[in-house]
Amino acid sequence: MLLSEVTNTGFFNLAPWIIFSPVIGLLVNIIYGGRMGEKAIGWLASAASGLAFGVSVLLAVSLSGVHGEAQVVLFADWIRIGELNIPWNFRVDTLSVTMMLVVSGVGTLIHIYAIGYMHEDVRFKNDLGRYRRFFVFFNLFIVMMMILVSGDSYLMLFVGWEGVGLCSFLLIGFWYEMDTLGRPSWANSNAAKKAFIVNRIGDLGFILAAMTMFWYFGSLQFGEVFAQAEEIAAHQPLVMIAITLFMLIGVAGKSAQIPLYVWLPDAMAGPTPVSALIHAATMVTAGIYLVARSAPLYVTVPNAQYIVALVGAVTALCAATIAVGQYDIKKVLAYSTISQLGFMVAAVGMGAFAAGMFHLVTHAFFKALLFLSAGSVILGLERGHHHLAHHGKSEMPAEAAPTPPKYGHGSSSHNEAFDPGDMRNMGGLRKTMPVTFWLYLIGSLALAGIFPLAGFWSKDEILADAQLHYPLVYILLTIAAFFTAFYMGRQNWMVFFGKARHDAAAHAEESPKIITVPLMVLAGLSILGGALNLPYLHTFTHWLGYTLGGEGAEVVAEGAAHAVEAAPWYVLGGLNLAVAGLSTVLALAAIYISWILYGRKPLTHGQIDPLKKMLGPIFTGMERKWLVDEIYWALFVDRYVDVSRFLADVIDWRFWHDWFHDKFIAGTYNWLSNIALDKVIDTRGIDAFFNGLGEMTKQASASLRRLQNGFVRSYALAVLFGVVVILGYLLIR
Amino acid sequence: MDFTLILFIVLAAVAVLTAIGMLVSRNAVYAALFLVLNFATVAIFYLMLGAPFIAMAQVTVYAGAIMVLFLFVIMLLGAEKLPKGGVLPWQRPLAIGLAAVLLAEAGYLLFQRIQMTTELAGPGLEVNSVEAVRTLGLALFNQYLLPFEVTSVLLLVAMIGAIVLTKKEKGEA
Amino acid sequence: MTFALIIEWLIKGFVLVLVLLGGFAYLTLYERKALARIQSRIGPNRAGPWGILQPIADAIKLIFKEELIPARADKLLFILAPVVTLVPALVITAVVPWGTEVMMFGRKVTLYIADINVGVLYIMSVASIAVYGVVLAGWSSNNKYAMMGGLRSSAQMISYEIALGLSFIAAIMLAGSMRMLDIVEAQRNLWFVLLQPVGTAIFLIATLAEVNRPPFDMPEAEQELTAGYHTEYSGMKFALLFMAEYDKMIAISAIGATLFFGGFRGPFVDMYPWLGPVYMLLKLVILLFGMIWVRATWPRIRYDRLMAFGWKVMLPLALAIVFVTAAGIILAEQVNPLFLWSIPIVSLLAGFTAIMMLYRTLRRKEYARA
Amino acid sequence: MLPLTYYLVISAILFVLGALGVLIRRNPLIIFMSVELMLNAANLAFVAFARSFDVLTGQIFVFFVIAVAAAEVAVGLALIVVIFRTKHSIDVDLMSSLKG
Repeated sequence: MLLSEVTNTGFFNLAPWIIFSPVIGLLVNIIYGGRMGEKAIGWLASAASGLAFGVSVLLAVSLSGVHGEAQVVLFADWIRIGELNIPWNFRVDTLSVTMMLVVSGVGTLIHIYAIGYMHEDVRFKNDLGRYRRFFVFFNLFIVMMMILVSGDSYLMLFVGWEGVGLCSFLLIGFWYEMDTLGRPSWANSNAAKKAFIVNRIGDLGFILAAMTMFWYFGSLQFGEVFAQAEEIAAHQPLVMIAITLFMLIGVAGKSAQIPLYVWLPDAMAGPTPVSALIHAATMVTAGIYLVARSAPLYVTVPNAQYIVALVGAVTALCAATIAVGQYDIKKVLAYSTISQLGFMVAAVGMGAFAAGMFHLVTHAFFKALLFLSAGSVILGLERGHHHLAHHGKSEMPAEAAPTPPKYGHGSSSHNEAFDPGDMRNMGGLRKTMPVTFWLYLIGSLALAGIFPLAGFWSKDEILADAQLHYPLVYILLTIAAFFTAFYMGRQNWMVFFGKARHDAAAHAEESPKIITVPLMVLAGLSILGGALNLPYLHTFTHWLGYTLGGEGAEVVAEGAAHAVEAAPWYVLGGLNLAVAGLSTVLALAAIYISWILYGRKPLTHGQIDPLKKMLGPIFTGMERKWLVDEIYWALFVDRYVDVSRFLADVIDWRFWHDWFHDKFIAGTYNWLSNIALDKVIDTRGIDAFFNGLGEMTKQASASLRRLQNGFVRSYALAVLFGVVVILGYLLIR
Repeated sequence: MDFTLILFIVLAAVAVLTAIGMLVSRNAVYAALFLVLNFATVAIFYLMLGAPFIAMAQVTVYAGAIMVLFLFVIMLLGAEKLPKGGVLPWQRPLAIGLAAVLLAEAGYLLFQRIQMTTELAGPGLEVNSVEAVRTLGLALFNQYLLPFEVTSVLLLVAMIGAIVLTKKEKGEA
Repeated sequence: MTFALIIEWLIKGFVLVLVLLGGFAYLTLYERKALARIQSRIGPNRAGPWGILQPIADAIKLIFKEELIPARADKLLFILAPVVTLVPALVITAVVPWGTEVMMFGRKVTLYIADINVGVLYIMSVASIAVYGVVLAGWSSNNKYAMMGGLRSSAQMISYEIALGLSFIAAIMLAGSMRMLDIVEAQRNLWFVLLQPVGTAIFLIATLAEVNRPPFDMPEAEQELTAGYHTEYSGMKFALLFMAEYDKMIAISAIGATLFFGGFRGPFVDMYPWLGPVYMLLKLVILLFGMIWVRATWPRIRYDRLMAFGWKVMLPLALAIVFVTAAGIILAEQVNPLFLWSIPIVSLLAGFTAIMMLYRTLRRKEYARA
Repeated sequence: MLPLTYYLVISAILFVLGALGVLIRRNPLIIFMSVELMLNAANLAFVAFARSFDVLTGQIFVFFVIAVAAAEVAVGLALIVVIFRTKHSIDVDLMSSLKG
């Protein structure tokens, strides 16, 4: 195409801009950020993300213009080795556009929130320079996530998959030289390393899946792989099971499922916007996206599907029970996230891809809302604490005189580290932070699944599907839903009701507009998000059905089909009233129980959790996370250290270094060079030859020297003479 | 006698006369100016031969850059004229004689060995299409890319060389 | 080549020369008026209404002045130099198109003199010839000041010619041709100033240096060199030098308008070809005002800094611009049309970087002392 | 059109004049100019042959010659300037010793 022929050929060509705009944002911030000031940095990063959202909206609109037909936007050649040809193309279909909208939409809101949050965070931790770094990482994350969801092959998806892993690592360890309370420690960087290593285990599964796939399918492009899925599954069912289960390991790593979920709670070490964006709304849902994307593979092997669903359900229940026993406001939300991811994995495992994706979207709304509100609460407490430290009005147990802080504020100015995230330090915030309270309440109710908030619709769609196919999964998930409502109730009573259990909570201040306004938008989405897929209409299911066509669409549309054909009386337009009613009653009951335990008689300072008295060791188990971390440590980490010691000391040092390198190789080499090469070949052979050559040259030049008289023009005359003679000879000849 | 032939004869006369002028003028500035004129007439020859790009490059590089550089050096050094006399008195007659022989040989070669009637191919002065320049450029950047790059390196080396040569050492006034 | 065609060429050439000579006279008036306005004065207003007869009065004065030739000057070159200076300024405009074709006296008349396929190269080579006049004027006067002025001027012109040529290349690449008409045609929808704003800026700055206008009027810096290369000139010969300077301004503005500002293109020009020269004149007047404005507001910069600016700022920036343009065109042609806009964006970033670095260098203490 | 020989004759004359200039002038600047004249004569022959055989190679070669000539002049003039600085004269016949 010549420059003169270049014209705008439609919005699909804009697809690469979902990556370009955050790339531009981060480049400008890297190059000019040092001279731009905080406001400009933050808003530039937000605008970059917002532009990506705008492009995603354009893509969605264009896509509905072509009736959801998947578009592949050719972009660039990437790998071309023999038969292996993997271009970097952008796949624009309903599934990927849904993910793009969530990533960039929620991402933009969290960027804006972070402008306010990081402004205070870098001041509490005394390093203003990291403000820019944070937004560079954040934009990089958007880039990587967009690559993940827009790639047209498993390899491109893997690039994004690793990229978001890297961003997650960088951002968990953002304050790498301190712990969450700002004391000098390696706690944060250890959390980052843990997340990174556990994710690598999952990625190994992904790589194995991709390699197996390439071996049997001869391609990693989505289109080519899916086209052969039926055939391979019919002839080599074991291959298909291997691929899907390897992939499940990857999903378990990225989406924090049993047995690889242990990194996510520790990941709360990152700043709160990170927890909201990466560890709740977007990155951790990559696994669900992967399963949904691979729907044509999964539907061919029901056994694998069942295993996936079961993993999800067990994770959902297990994590929900742990969440009950946590005291840290973000830890509760972290386990809640694992639990909800379990719901989604169970849903996509059952083949209810639309339900799973629907829950993914609504969960992104309300979990981001919850995390960000929790961040607001933590900031409020920090501010309250700051206020106290500077005014010294202590009404509670003694605190030491302030000393000059080294690492920020929280630690060294007080004997006893104050943890602004500990719910035992909160209480009564309803009055001091009213806006945050209402936002948090909306998020909690949406998560608990109370009608008519977003969570109600999406969770009940999953439960209804489970009830149809897998009774065991259904029972597990229902219990998990009960626990969900209970721990959210517990958290709300502990944080916002009763009386302040710490000075800081009593002096907490409401957050500024820049923080609360994005929250309000998210709250609105949490309330209205259910409208995406209302009974009878099933907008979202149809939208995704364009992409998950073929067998996938059958399963997806099954809920709707049931409603039309064999619907019992309690199923209305795809909404199973019995299931919905039961879960709502359970949720309300759970909230009531939590009120009895925590709301009626609020906790006081230093009081033991009332549930502990009732359940004893079981609650201790919940509190200690069922000792999973300790078991992993004993089983894997210690053994690994033993093996590495052996390798380093015996194999590497003693065998390779001392014996093989020093004695064997170096000794032989020394002998060869000293005796054979130097004395014999070099001195007697080579030197002698070249010295002789030099001597000859000297003698020859001595006799030729006389020709040189120094007049340039004479030389030229001689040259001309030569020319004339030669030319004459040529003519006469 | 057609128009082109008259033009050619006039230009040829100018070219030879300016070359002789350069050869004999005692003042180096005049020699340089004669040479500029000579280059300009050669550029017109190029135009007549259907090589407009080369013609323009000739004027830009030779007349516009190289000869200005000469004038610069002449004026800066004050080297317009050299004192009379030299150390090689036999050089001049010998050179003139040899040059005459060379010219005779060339003439013999041209008039005896090559047919006078060999006509040039193509339409000549009328060649004025954009394609000609485009073809030249494409050949330069495809077939002759390596020589082109080597030339660029050569120019860079020459530039650095000129700077290093004329740079004054530190401490030297 | 018919007789009528030769006559047509002669007439067109004659008209063009007349326009340039008359334009010179009124450009001086324009400049004096504009300068006066900027400096809160009135300017020439005695000769004729609004002073429109002032140029004629000046001409009469110059014609009747005594012609002086220094005793030890090189007479031939001293007389030849003003002519050598003026001719390129007139000749260079031959390739600038003022429109496409109009019907006149029953035959199609093209509104340009020559339409050659290497039009831009022609401009480059004629511009490089223009140095001679100045150098010879300086040398033949046999006056140290004049000689220094001439050498300065030629060094400056050669230095800035490189950046100028590179900015031409940006326009050539965008149009895909060296023919002036093609370049104008390529700007039918989009002026190159929008696609390559930094290239245009380089062109405008380099042309200021090329025609020795303030703030680059080194060769004529009166406090250093009395009056530079025309110190010894008087009367009509001085007028010729003066004329050459202003005709160069006109010529270079016409070239700039053609390369970057859409040339004779404007609304309705396809329907009424006569509008072409009108648009061209309009653009010319605006660009010339830019030059006058710069003269009124900017102080002259020191000679070493002028050279440093030319070689250390303009040349690298122009090279970067060429590279960016080439890369942008390839990306737009091969990958995605939207990459076309990466050309102005990346160029502006490059320009911005250059300005930032320049600013920081100027802020350094050693530089202020140097 | 004119025969090829016309151009070759002009080229030969210019070349011989250039060679003569190198041999009989003592001013290195003029010697240099004569070298340029010889290059130019060769260029003219190249272009004429290119036209005669209807190929572009000749023109390409001329392009390279022009570039190389520019490089050569830059270095050569720099050398002359340096020589003038040390010897205060630029007569080539005075430059007959290897030591500056």
